[in-house]
Amino acid sequence: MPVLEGKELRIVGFLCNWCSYGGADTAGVARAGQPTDLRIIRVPCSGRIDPLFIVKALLGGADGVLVSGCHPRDCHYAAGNFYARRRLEVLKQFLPVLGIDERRFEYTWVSASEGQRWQQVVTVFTERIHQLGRAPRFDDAEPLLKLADMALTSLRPLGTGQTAALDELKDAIRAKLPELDCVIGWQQGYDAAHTVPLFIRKPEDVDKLVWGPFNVNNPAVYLPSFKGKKVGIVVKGCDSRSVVELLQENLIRREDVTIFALPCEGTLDMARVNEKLGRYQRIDSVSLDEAGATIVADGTEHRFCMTEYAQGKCYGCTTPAAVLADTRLGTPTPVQPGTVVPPELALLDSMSLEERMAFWRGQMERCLRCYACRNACPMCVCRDFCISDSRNPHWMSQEDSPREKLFFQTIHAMHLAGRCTGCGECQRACPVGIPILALRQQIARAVAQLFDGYRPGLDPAAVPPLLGYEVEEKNIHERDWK
Amino acid sequence: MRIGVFICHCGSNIGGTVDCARVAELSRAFPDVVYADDPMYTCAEPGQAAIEAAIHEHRLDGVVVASCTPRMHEPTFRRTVERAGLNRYMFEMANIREHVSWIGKDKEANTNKAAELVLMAVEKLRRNTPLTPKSFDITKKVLIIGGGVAGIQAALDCADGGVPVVLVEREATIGGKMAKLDKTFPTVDCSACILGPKMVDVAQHPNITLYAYAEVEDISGYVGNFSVKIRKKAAYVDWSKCTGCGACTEKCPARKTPDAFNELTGPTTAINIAFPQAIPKKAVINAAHCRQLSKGKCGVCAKVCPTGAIRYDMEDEIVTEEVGSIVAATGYDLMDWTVYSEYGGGKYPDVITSLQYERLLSASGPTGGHILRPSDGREPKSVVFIQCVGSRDKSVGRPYCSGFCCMYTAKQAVLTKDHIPDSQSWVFYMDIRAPGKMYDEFTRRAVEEYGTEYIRGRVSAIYPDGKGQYVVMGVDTLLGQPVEIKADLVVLAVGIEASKGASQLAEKLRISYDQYGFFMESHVKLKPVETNTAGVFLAGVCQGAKDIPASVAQGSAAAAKVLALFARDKLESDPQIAQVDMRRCVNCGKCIRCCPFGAIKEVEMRGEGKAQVIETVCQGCGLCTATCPQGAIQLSHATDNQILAEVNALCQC
Amino acid sequence: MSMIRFVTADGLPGFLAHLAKDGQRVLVPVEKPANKPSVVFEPWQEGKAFTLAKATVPPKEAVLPQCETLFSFKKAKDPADPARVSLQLEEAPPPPPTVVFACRPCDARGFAVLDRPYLHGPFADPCYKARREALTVITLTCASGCNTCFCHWVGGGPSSPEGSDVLMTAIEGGYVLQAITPRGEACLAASALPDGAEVFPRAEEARKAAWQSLEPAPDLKDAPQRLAALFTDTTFWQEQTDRCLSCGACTYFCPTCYCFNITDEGEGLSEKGGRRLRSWDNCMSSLFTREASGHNPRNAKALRMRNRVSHKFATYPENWGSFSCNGCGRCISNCPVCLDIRAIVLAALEKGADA
Amino acid sequence: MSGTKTQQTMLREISPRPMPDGNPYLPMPATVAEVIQETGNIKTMRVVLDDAEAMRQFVYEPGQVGQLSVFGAGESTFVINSPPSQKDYLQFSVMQAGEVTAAIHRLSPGDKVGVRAPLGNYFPYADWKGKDVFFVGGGIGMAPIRTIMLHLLEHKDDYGKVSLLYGARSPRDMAYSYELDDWLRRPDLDCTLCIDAPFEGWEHKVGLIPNVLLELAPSPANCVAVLCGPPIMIKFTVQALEKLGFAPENIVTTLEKRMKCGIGICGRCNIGGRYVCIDGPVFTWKELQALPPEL
Repeated sequence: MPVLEGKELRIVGFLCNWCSYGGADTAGVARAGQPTDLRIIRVPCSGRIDPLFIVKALLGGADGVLVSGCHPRDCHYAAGNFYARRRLEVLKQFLPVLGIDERRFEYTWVSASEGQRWQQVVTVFTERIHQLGRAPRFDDAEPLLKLADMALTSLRPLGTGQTAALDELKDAIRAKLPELDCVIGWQQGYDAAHTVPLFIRKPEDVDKLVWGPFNVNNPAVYLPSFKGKKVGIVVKGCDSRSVVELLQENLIRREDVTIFALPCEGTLDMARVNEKLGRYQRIDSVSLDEAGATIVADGTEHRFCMTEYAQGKCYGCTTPAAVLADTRLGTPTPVQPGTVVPPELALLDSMSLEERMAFWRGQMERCLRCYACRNACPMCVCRDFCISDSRNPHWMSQEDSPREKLFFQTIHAMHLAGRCTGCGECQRACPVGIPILALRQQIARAVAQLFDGYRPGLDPAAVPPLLGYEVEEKNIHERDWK
Repeated sequence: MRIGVFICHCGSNIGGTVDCARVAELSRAFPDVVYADDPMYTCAEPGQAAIEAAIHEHRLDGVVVASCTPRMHEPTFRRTVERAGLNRYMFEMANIREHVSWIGKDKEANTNKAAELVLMAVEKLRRNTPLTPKSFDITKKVLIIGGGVAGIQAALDCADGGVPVVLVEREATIGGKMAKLDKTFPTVDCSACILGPKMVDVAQHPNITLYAYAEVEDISGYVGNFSVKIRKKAAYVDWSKCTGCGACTEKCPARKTPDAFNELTGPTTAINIAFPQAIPKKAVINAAHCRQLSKGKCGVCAKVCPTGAIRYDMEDEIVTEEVGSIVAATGYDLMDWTVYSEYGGGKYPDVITSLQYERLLSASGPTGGHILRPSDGREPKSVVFIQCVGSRDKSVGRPYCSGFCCMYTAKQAVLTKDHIPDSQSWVFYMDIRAPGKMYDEFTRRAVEEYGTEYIRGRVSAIYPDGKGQYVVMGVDTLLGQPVEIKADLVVLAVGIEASKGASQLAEKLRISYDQYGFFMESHVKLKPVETNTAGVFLAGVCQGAKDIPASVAQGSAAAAKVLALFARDKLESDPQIAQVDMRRCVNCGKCIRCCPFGAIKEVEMRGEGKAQVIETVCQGCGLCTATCPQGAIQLSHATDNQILAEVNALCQC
Repeated sequence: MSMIRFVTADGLPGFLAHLAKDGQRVLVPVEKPANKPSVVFEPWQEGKAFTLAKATVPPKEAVLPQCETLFSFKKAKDPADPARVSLQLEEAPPPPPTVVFACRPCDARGFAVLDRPYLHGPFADPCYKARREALTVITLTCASGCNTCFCHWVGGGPSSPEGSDVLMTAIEGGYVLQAITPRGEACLAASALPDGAEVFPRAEEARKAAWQSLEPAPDLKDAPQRLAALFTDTTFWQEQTDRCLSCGACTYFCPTCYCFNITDEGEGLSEKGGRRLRSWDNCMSSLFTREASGHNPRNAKALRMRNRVSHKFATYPENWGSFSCNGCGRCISNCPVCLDIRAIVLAALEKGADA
Repeated sequence: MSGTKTQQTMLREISPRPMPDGNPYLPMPATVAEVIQETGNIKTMRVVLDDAEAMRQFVYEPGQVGQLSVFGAGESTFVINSPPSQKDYLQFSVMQAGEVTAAIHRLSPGDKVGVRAPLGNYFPYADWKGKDVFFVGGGIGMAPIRTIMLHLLEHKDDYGKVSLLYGARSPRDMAYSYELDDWLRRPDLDCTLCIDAPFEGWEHKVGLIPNVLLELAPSPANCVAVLCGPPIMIKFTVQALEKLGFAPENIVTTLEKRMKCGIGICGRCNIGGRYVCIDGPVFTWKELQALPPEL
């Protein structure tokens, strides 16, 4: 039903049954007058609230969303609100990257006896939403396309891995191969300027293994499908973080996986490489030196310096060496301390909320919903049961609207909260170059900020932040409702 | 579906500010609604009868009532639709009273809002499925944690009701704090005389299994079927042989062992029986102070024990008990009052706690019932009592009232005069809280008959005057004058806090606790004994400050709850629980990891691991549903599709 | 000889403006700036920048949109008896006349591949038919091949006219436009472009040069039989699909993939009504054939790849006499793991030859 | 191989195929007339087309299917299991499995639905004239058997002996239970019922369909076997029939695949180059043997 024009705005509330819904009842019994905008959805516990309900509401036309649960420690279910607090806070920090004003979403705690507090919360929040006015609608945004600045300085020298101990690695794989179903690595693709994943099953396959800046694919994506089998995997530093994360989530077993690692000196941004190569019929030669690659295509020479043409993620990479490995050959180059804001995230940071919404509106138009982003993601473990194409639950329609497409990216990003290792395969896989990695990076940044610099994929034994809680959260603070 | 909608006027409660007829009219346009009406009082008998009639007449298979809060009448209307042959879960409510008519004055806005709430309820109901509770057997045995007076009462009442009881007590004897008291207010009768027989009853009751000197290690399961691991701590004495004769304690050379039972007011021996009336009356060796156990040489007790009960190689033992219900009665401890540096912070030997004072008053205490100063063994002539030490004091994080200190302070003042007729007592107080039966009269007696001086005000400093007395400086806020008293002894009414380890136990029990560690009852007023975990009940101070009569009452109340639970042969589980779509589950284990109740387990299905909900354990919080990325685990009656339908009813721009 | 016109490079916007008059939708390739730029077809408007580069996304959407409303439904309740509901179905409005401008010969041949099942099967698809009948295809011939395309393996070529109404060939100074069909003739005739018969030989030369630049093509005529013979060789299919991620990039970027899904959205009671949607579907997804019971005849990616490759190179030819792959190479260039359908077909041929 | 000319399609021609307004996607509005709860998870819907004229004109052949729409939930394919002589309604029996079937199960009489029918081919009963026909129905597979069986019994003179073996997991899983007495009594039908495991009060056969079939041992001479049921039952029943000497061309069955368009385009119900929605659902075992093994 439409809102009462000129009188009300659309405000959706999610209240836990035991405390806040009771608090709202108490306010009612006390005839504590409140603005009429709010519509309350009763849920058993604030822990029941999937943050995606809130995004769904906000993208669907809600001007504000208010969540309220039991005070920390008072949860009817002992700990539901502790989990909710973390998830909702991550969401709050995520919304702005979509171009949604985070003030339009709030969560708080109201007990069943706090009728007065409830009245205060509703009144203050409704006033706030009226001050913000009707929320800008995603569908109405004027598409805006902007390019990220790729001129970046790396935290370590980037190279092409010329001195990597590839031959020793091959020997090691040959030696281990009899015990393994297969070893995943890289081989040359349809031409010398492209590599593709390699599945070594026979000793002669080992010779196909290549190492170098063309090895962009993250082989960890295949590991869960080998569950229960003995499998080897050759990893770059970033790939190893995905392996660690899969171990942490019990999707693979440590004893089943043999990890071979060489230190990574960076990989090429094949999007920009292909763009520069342009349309060509054949590769004449590819030669690598320490600083980069020289590709001759149809007689024309192209030079790709690693400092200039590396993948965006490589500049800020702090794990050139595998985090976890069984066979580790060579020494990685040292990493300078510091951080590099990833290029697309930096671009979004520089924009206003309106521009961000317009940006995504413009970007998502060309999405074909091929789900290469999802299927290339090593952490997308739902595989054939993604909620993007199910009717039960029916989170998404098959419509091709940019809003629906952005909502899928939000699902992906939220599901990756505290799990995304930033391997960037989602964005690399996107055939139409939508900079979706930025959404995951924003989530990762929020998670790191909130949970003591937590970075996924470093410790197989770590408790993922959104599957745990602290009774007293160091970095999450209750808001004032004065 | 064929849905009927009933918009209740609730007299003028709703009808006054909501156009109910209009809401009913709007409802008729909602999907699957085939009937809508606006009765005056839906919950009244004619209103309910009208619902039943409409179900029959219009072949309804779902009903929405828009009226007061579902927290009030949801069970009522569920029964109504059930009487008419519907499944009771094919029913939803829209709260248009507390959330609409009572809080908004604008009739147009209210009417519109009410209609939207009805639409949301309709959209949710359309996705409801009939649910049937499952029944399961129960183990009719109860675990009572804590052998203080509340636990004892609960144990005896349960046992008398024919229920086998497992009573677990952390200390070597039951009795709890009450066993340490000399007399009890307001009757000033002997604590041991009234508690002692109850303790003996516990020991002798055929239905009670007592594990003293034991702690609860782990609890799994659910109402009706808990499995409890109990750690029997090593006493180094084989209790099956120990007769409690006391020969060992007489000969034990380690005579400077701190005496916890006497609140450290005097030393005891390393092998010890807490007090003469201890139940069980068995010796325990304090390993830290036993020369044999700490240094490896002594062995005197083993030599003197006539039954050969001493076992230096004893280790903790874990026993498992299967029970159907649990009563937590873990009581309290005194807060650490040494944070009050103005009271000496524990440096002054004659500034003691009220519980220590009880031991000095007690005939079984270290002084044989004579009030003697700890420092020099002199009889004190001037005694100052300070109340609210660590109660109602935000500066030390104790904003709550400890409840019974006013009364025992009056009692102790009275007893002081009885023991030392030429003594004078002063009481510094904030307010006198004496609301119980005969309580106010008792405090008056302390003042009027025993000459106790009550001074309203706080003490700002205590310091020794160097001549064996203490200067107590305070302000009489009624007179607005500073007060200075020379005291021989200062007794602090130290505030209480939840007993040590209460929060850890709460987590084992999967019950909530407040920030001070007191266990949360299900409802402050209406469910003061229940917790939010079915089958777990509370008794005594573990739930909040209360005195002996209240603790006993709650012990009996908890027992009544247990007996009521066990009056049935089978229990029904709430069917509003999570369910796993096995086809969608990829066994990532996230639900198992975060379920607060351990209600999800991994099972094997056709060679693949899958999550499975243990129906009787699931409490229906839905945390798993919000956690499962592929939506494979859905909480019945709050499924993703139901909440999405409610969101979509509102947000379809 | 067919109608020939000439347009200068500068004259293209004018020509587009002519095409776009009377509300005709003119889809032109537009470059989307990004680190990985892509070229998509979008409606042209005055002043809109366009490119003549080969599009990343084929113009299939002109006839088979990503998602379209097959019909909408509205339910109305009788206020007197809310149990009485009336139902109204509304077909989608007729599509606007459309020109696809500067697609490539492989794209145009895609329309021909789609036409067969959509127009010539036992049932003609009315939505497709309406769009197709309102479509004019102006195709830019290719000057060369590229690393991933192979149109000449599968019966096409850099200047194949199949599916096109007008062929457009770049020569120095402009473009030669050659009408292929009566619709193309009408289109050119209505334009004010000058005759190009004089420069047509230069276009023919350019086309010939393009043909000559291509590597020799392998003979695929045995592919249908070889693939059919390999149907039960699951090891072969497993090896070929090891690295496949089961995403839909290959199918959604394919100008000839035409599978779709049908879903309903909305209840039909609101103002907006409910809609029955037809949206692209992806045979590489496990969901595509998974039945409600959970049974799935193609439950492994190898089986799905077998179906996709067989459809293009065996069963479509069996039903329609022509490969349904046009060799545009988009499935290769857009695949996140560069899975190469050429290599699969060649391997099948090779394997069959061994046997 | 290039060329715009379409080669002669090998797809089988189907008739009759009346389509409203020529748009094969547009369902005919219809109303649920009756809902019969057959078993715990099977309901039968009797549906009447809203356009009385269309209802009167509606013709179909036994074995043809229809797409039943619940607007908002989607549509799903079911065989029309009332015999073609039944002109008052179309009958569909629906086992609840997915979202659409769940929505169908929520329907009550009076609810609006949509019907796209008839679709697909039908039983080649003209070829069976003068022959014995042995029907085997397993579980919900009884639905297509019901329509062709009732149709044959209406024209009994054209056929030899008509037999039915109907099996289900238990008596509770047996649809059309209200008709079974009649079927058992009919002189023109030799009806055998069986369930998988013993059940209190069950007076008929106990055992799996293939075993009961071997026990009954119908003669393959001049006999056509028609079987419908779950894939696993089909597999073993065909083995049993082959053991009894039935030739592949005399074994007729129906296939089920996930379908969407129902008109041979959307691409998911194919087995090799055949589409179950237009080339099926009825196939002889011989035809199936010629197709790639992808069931």
